[in-house]
Amino acid sequence: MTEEEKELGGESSYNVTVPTFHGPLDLLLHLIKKNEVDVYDIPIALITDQFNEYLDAMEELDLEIAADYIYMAALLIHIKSKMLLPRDETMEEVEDPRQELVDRLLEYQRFKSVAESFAELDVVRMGMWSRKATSLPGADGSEIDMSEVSLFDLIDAFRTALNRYKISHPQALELQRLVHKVSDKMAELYERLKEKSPIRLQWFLEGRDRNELIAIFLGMLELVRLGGISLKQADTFGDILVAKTQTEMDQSTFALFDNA
Amino acid sequence: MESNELRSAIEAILFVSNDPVKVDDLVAAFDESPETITAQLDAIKKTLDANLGGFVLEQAAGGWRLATRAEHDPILKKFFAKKGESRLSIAALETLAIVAYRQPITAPELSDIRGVNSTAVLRTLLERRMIRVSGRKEVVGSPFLYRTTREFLVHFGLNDIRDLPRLEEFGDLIGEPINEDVVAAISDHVMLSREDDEASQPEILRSAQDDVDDVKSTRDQHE
Amino acid sequence: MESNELRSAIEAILFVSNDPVKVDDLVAAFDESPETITAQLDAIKKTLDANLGGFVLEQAAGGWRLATRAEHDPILKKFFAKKGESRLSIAALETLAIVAYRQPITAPELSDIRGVNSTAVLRTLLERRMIRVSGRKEVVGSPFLYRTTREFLVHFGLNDIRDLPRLEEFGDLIGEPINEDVVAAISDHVMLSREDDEASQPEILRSAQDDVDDVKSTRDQHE
Repeated sequence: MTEEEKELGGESSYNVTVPTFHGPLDLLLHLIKKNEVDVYDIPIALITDQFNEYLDAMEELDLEIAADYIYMAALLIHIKSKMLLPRDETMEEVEDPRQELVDRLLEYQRFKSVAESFAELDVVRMGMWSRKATSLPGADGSEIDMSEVSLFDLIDAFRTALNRYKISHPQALELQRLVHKVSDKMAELYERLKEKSPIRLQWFLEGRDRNELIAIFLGMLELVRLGGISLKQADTFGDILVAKTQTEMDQSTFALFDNA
Repeated sequence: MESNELRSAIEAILFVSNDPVKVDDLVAAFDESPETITAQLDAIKKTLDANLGGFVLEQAAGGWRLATRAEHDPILKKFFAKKGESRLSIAALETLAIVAYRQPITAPELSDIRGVNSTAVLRTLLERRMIRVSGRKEVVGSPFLYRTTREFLVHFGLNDIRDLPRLEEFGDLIGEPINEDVVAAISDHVMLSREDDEASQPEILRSAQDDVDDVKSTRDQHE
Repeated sequence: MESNELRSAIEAILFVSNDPVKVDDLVAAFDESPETITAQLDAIKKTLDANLGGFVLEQAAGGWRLATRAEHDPILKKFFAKKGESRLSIAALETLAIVAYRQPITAPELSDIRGVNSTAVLRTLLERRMIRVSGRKEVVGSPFLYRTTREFLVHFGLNDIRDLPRLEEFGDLIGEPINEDVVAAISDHVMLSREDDEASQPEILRSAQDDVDDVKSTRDQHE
């Protein structure tokens, strides 16, 4: 699915009757507009109810409700409850609990307007063709203007190189995999921690070759995921400490991770 | 250099160049004043506009470039049997609008403004070369910072990112339609042909209407 | 189709196309007779010839194409040679990417990963000051070791080489996670950059110093 289809919950399928909003703010704007209420004085109870009705409708249709909507629903209920609290009349200028949401809505509304004008331009400008890229006089093959080369291009190039290497070196990959088994490294680290815990990661890694380090690294991640060990780093560039947790590991399961 | 010669040499450069050609670069290549160069560019533009020929000269991304007119899009698509790139989605346009005004901006900041996770949309925009990674922000997690590209300026016919109308000029009150002047200001250098006007306008209106209808039908179902 | 319209549509096609445009293809696209199409092409050619503008319409390889005139070759070479200094080939970019992620690296190691001899590309990158020599590897032949420069970091908006996108971040940016096996096979400290922090810190400081030295020695040579 494309990014848009995902966001719209699969708009390309037929007979879709659920309106497609581009997020909870979009839905809120719609409800405000539909009810013809003042954005600076949102009837929060009404809007909250309608917002939840929409989520219910989605649920009935078995559509996945994005976490962003649920978060907004919670926020609305929070604001609603704050509105119900008795106001302290002695204090002047009490901040309206809705203020932050209103600001966000207005900001989002502006960007939506910009997007609409972009949409019009997009249609028209897409129809204006430039000449197909030619190799320029004095250049060999396709070139990229350095000022436009970004990290995206750099890692894309790196990926291309890796993929080509993969295709031309199938055996090398096979060998690498055999030399250092993740399971062995998991077992080794775990045994070490049984003797002494915590240990400095740097100390455990010392003297290993690069490929072994990678196997250790992967094994370590698995152990963390399984809850058998924990990693701690006190400050940003400080030592990383590896410790055994209370959870006892069944070492016979380590072999499962070799073909991951 | 003699005026006619200068003019045809500039035309040759414009014709060959893949990117918008900067006045400064022409000034350096010909050793002429910026005024002389700009006058020639203006003259070329006027002639092309008057001829209603196959292409026009326009200013974009701080330079000048030749491009076909929008009305020839259908025949070009037919001839080159190309579907053309798909239009940017609403989500992508929203995201692009935010990056354009708030750059450099991180994905979390962006998702916060939109109220939805925007990672996938950012990737689409990166692929379309509308935005680029310009570094990392020095906060916890060092998220990437995004900026719009030159390609973005060219695509939307902007000469400079500062040419964007001030954000405050966009409809403040909810429900109020976008200020027509602002739209006009942005689309100023866009050559809208009659046919295009008629073709694209209703589409936008229609899709807005669809949305409203969609909502109605859901609410009907629900109630 | 009206004659003027037909003519400008043909111009648009000629403008966009890199390859010679065949009369037959135009006949098919416009549903006009070969005579009509040829007459239009002749008319376009005559006008361009009379104008002595930046380009002409010529017959080549069984079709028609717009091309610059030979007399403009020198100025085009001059203009784009200058621009060429700021351009990178795809091969150079790929090499730069490998150096960035696998530094320090030797030319033989690099050629091995890329599957092609990379000496020439390395030279280009040295000239562009994107990479530098940081010493020799203690193996047979003592080949030079290459590293990225501070200019490289500045260009990509990075403060430190460790700010390069990590492998797990590739998915967010290019939508395709990297196969770990491959990385295991070729990679040094990409995955280990975190743990390498301590080790690489002084190294990076040292490399900054090298950079300064490099600049000095280059300036000396120039003067």
